[in-house]
Amino acid sequence: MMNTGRYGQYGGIYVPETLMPALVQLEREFLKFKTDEENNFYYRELLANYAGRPTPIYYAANLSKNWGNSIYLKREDLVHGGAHKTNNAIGQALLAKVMGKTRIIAETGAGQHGVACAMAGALFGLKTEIYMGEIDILRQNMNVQRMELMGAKVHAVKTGSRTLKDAINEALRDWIKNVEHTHYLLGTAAGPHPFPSIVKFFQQVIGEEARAQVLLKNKILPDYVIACVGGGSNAIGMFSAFLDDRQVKLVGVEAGGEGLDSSKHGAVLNKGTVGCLHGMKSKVLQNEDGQIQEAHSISAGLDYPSVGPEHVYLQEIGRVEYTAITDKEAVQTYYELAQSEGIIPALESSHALAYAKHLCEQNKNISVLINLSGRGDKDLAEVEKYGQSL
Amino acid sequence: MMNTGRYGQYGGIYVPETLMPALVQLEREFLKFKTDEENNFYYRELLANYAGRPTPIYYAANLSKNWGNSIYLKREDLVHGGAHKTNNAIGQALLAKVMGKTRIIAETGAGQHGVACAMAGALFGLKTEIYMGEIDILRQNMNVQRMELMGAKVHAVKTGSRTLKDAINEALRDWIKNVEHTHYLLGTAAGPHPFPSIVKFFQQVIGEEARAQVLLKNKILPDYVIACVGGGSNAIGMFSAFLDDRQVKLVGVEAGGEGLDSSKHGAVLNKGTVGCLHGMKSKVLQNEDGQIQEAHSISAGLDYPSVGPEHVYLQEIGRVEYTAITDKEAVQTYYELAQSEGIIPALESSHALAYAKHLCEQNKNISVLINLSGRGDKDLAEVEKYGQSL
Amino acid sequence: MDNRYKKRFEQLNIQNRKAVIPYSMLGFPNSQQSYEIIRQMIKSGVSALELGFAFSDPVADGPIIQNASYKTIASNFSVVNAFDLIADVRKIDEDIPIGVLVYFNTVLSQGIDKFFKKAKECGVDGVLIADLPPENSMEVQPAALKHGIDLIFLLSPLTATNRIKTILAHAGGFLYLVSRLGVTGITERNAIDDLSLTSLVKTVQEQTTLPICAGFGISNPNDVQAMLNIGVDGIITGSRLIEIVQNDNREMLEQLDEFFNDMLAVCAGHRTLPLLK
Amino acid sequence: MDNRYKKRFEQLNIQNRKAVIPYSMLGFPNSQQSYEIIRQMIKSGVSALELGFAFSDPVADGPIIQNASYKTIASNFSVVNAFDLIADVRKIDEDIPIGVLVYFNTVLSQGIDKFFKKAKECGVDGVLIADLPPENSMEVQPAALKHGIDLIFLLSPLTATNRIKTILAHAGGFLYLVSRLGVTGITERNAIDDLSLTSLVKTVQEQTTLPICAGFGISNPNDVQAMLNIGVDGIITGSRLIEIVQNDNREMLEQLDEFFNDMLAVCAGHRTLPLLK
Ligand SMILES: Cc1ncc(COP(=O)(O)O)c(C=O)c1O
Ligand SMILES: Cc1ncc(COP(=O)(O)O)c(C=O)c1O
Repeated sequence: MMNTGRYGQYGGIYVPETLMPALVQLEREFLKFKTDEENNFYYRELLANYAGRPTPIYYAANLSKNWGNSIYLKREDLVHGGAHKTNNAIGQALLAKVMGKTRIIAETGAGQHGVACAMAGALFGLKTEIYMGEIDILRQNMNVQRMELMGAKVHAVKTGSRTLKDAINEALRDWIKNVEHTHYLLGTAAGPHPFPSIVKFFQQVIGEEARAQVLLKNKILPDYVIACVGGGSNAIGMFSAFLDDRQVKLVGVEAGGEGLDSSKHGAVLNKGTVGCLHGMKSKVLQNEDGQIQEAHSISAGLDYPSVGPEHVYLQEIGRVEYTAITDKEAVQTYYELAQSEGIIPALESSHALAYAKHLCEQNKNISVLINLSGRGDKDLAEVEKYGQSL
Repeated sequence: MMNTGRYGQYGGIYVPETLMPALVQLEREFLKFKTDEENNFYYRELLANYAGRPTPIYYAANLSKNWGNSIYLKREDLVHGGAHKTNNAIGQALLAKVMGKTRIIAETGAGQHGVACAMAGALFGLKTEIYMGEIDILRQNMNVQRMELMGAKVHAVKTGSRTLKDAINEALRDWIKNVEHTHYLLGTAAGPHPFPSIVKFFQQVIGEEARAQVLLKNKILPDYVIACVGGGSNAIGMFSAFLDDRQVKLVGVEAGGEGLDSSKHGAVLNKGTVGCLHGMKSKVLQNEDGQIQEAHSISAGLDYPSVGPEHVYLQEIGRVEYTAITDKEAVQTYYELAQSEGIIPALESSHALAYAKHLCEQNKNISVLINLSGRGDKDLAEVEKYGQSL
Repeated sequence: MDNRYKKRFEQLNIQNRKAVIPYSMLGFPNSQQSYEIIRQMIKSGVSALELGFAFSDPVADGPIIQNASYKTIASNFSVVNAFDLIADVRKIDEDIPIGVLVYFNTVLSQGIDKFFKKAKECGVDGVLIADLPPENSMEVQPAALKHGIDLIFLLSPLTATNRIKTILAHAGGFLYLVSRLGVTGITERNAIDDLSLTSLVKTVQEQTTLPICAGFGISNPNDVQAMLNIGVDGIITGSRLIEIVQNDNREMLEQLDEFFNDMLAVCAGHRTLPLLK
Repeated sequence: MDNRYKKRFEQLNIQNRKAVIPYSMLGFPNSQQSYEIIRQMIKSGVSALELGFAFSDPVADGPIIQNASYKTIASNFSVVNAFDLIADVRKIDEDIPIGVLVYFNTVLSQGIDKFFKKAKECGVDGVLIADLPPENSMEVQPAALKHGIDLIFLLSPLTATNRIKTILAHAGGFLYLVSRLGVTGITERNAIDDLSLTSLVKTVQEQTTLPICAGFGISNPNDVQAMLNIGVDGIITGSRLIEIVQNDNREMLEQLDEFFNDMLAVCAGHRTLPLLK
């Protein structure tokens, strides 16, 4: 391999031998792809005309007024499919095609990545199979229907916590078996090298666009840039463009679930410890014996007991602050954005919004750029159920 | 009034006296609005950063291959809210605000216009109430949830056919009662003057963008431009830019329901006769006594027994051809686009797609631009139900 | 033959009485009863008749008349039946002014000229097309003139001063004052709104000799009194009547008689009611 | 003390026998039975032991071992318990090579040095970390060396020729040949795949004297024979064993004995089975 894929001590490759050749190939082909003009042109063209990029940044006048500070939303909710996941799915599906693979598999939590893969699979004529936890299938049923409609096969994962973590396990097992003709289209900036680099590469467009747009609009960078962190793909895609802008404070928002003092949350960067899961060294939620613990979040996309390795590094060097928002706060902010701006945010994104609200309560005259990573139509039933349980 | 709002003999104003002053005011304010730079700038800015315009045109490579001709899709499915309806809702809500109205009401069929109004109502701080047929509430329930989430009140209309036609009746009745502070935000290019002109004005952006985009891409205009026709707003928005391009064939596609020979369809331009409904002279589905007949379509947005008056005129002068597609063909094409391109079209838009397919079966080397007026997530349940009933 | 409206309003004027014009839907609840109801009106001594054609999409009407419309259409009572019924009614009373209330699509679907011709033949004096504003009245004016039928127009509380002239230029028979915002139906009246109507009525009366009759939401003697107080020449009442018919008990005709008599009493000045708040 | 793997494979070589290495999960189905199962292995005369630590996310394992892992963890059988059990097993037999199979997070969570130290103390000879490729073995190499424990590595049918060298540079004990694509478990073997393994085995044998044992999907004497035919020095069998344990009837130990004896018979050359298609 060209590269060990490390962010500080985090990242790397920790997989059974059978997968090594595939990861070696993937790194090689990805490095070629990155500088291949034709493929990059095709990718950019698909982002524009298929996925609907660039997405705008929207100055949320009502929210700004209510919160007493300037709020900008990067509108990834407008991407085809309804979330940023499409950026990565199209990119990797193209890469898979270039590598001569005929089948893609993927894990999905909220179903957004599954939908994005089903789309990309249809677009590129790749057989598509999606692993999804049984619990997530229940709470994001509409997305299951969408995947199936587009010809993808959805496997209900009944092992472990029956959520995203176990869907990744099953996808890895499938890959181990079918590695020759199958590309594992990982949906977040996690997993073994080179996945974190690949996903970051395909999501960087978020930050690149947003930085240029905000400068064009305001001549000055925002004080804060905020994104939610599940595996960390939308956050790294957004943050990457601002890492060198030292004056811009970057905040990643994790799933606080029922509170960081409870056992029900997904706040890996806040409460996890260093470990190894899903092929990478990173932080994980685990007990003393290294058994991985179930994460919890009302938003399926943040319900993951590990996190992309670069985030652990960015936390360690102090460049990004990671914080958490509870289910309850996220749901409240979901309603608040819908009713004040007519935009229904994904529950995942609602975490980032809710933290911005806190920030606005404590600050004056700040400008905040929030990555609205997806739309929240998929969450209607879940939010209603949550409301009833209160 | 400045204008009688006629397209040939069609259009005009046919409303009870109580509404006349509101229509006079609306025409006056609309004419002012059209040339008001500040308001237009604000509108364009919202279209860009709130609604996500311009929407791309996408060359559907797989569909083109399968159908043996060049297929371009204008991607109104990517507009915030999921359909072209948002273009008009934002525009009229701004107009309502300018007129000092504090409340908007609207009819909705597929729920897309209701969602767009709920969004616009939230955005502009206008009290929003939506009339929706009881049957449509059942078949487009997700959209009802979205409207309510954004703070709109949804009234179930239980009169008549309990679909779009009756929702318009109820909205008109509400308007008659509350006309002083309420703007009736009509969702399609129908109704009394000046609504057809207003809705056309706000939807023209579709055709303007598409024409420029297709020229930029191909240097040459498409042979065909196709749009579905419910009330006719997405079609007129698309067609308007091409009316003077005599070489471009324009085709509007109506709801063929269970077939034009059955009594269950919504093909007003094909099977209707001249009449007067909802404040306009147009074609309508009616019996010998002028009683309006129920329309039928699997797609709630095309389930309307009249049509915008300009379409009747364009049909009469032979500039646009109007044809129809059955429920079955529409559902088939819904699946076909989802599986071949990873794009789930609205059932409404699927009618336009299905006709393009017919056209491709009979032609070689043609290029076809289809208005993909909305996304089809809202139709998942309906399509599944239809499949089970086969 | 003299204009029946003109004659009737002159008579009323001489008698110092105001007009009571009940509205009934032709063919509701069925052909026979509809005839009996209208006959009862005449028997009770109402001043003129307002007879409605059922239409599938009556946007100016509230639930009561909507419902009557749907039922009438569902019973297959046709436009031809409606005209036949009017002809039968005309036979009962040669002098009573008969107005019909239609939506424009009913007229269009018959053919405009044919509709007015037929109306005339059946003894109709005036036609009010609920959704035809005076701006478009040239579409029916020739036929109306040709067949000697008055076009009756609506005036609403919102009608701007400059539109009154347009309306008066086309109006015949009487002016139908929509007495409040909203559709037909039974709702409590609002004294403030009624007050603001007074100036409208005055403005109109300065410009025309046509009588003004108020309708929409007039369903009891108090409403009638309120309207008389603002200076109109008569009232039109519809939804309450249909409500009585709908209840459809044995004494329906007696109840109607009583209802008409109450209204007539106020309009004859026999009873003066205090204005309700 | 001499390297037990080396000694044992030399003995087997002299006896012209191949190794039978059963895999068992420590603590499954419970601490006591787990001990008895392992004691039975030794009694039945297996060549070496492969003992697994339960892990919550065993991505290299199929449903049978996954399930055993979940149950073991759910029973609160801890890493400390596992080491204690190994120490007890070592007391039964001083000579049998004991390997442990872990996922890297188990090692990390204990602390790498502490894990290897503890392993040594309990009598472990080799450690196979299922998700630690040789590229990252420097993370554990110092601790392994320090405590005199062999690192056992996987070879897969897809391992490219150029990676074999990397693997051999770090490997000790024996080489664990993953005999087919996929996770652990019981599936019918594919003769074509087995054939293609032959050349891999040859290539590796040219570069090392380390014995090669094949695992994954070896669950009956036929599978064993197929593996012996391609030239390996022994076999590892796991899922079938756990299946027998899971059925948990009275004669479980006898069944296991029979199972081991069948495998041992093939490996002793007492029975030669035809290759199945
Ligand atoms: C809308 C949305 N936002 C955020 C996430 C979290 O993933 P990540 O942290 O990789 O962006 C998801 C995952 O499904 C998602 O659907
Ligand atoms: C997606 C979509 N397309 C088309 C229509 C039909 O309306 P119109 O003919 O006004 O474009 C609707 C109406 O709801 C719609 O939602």
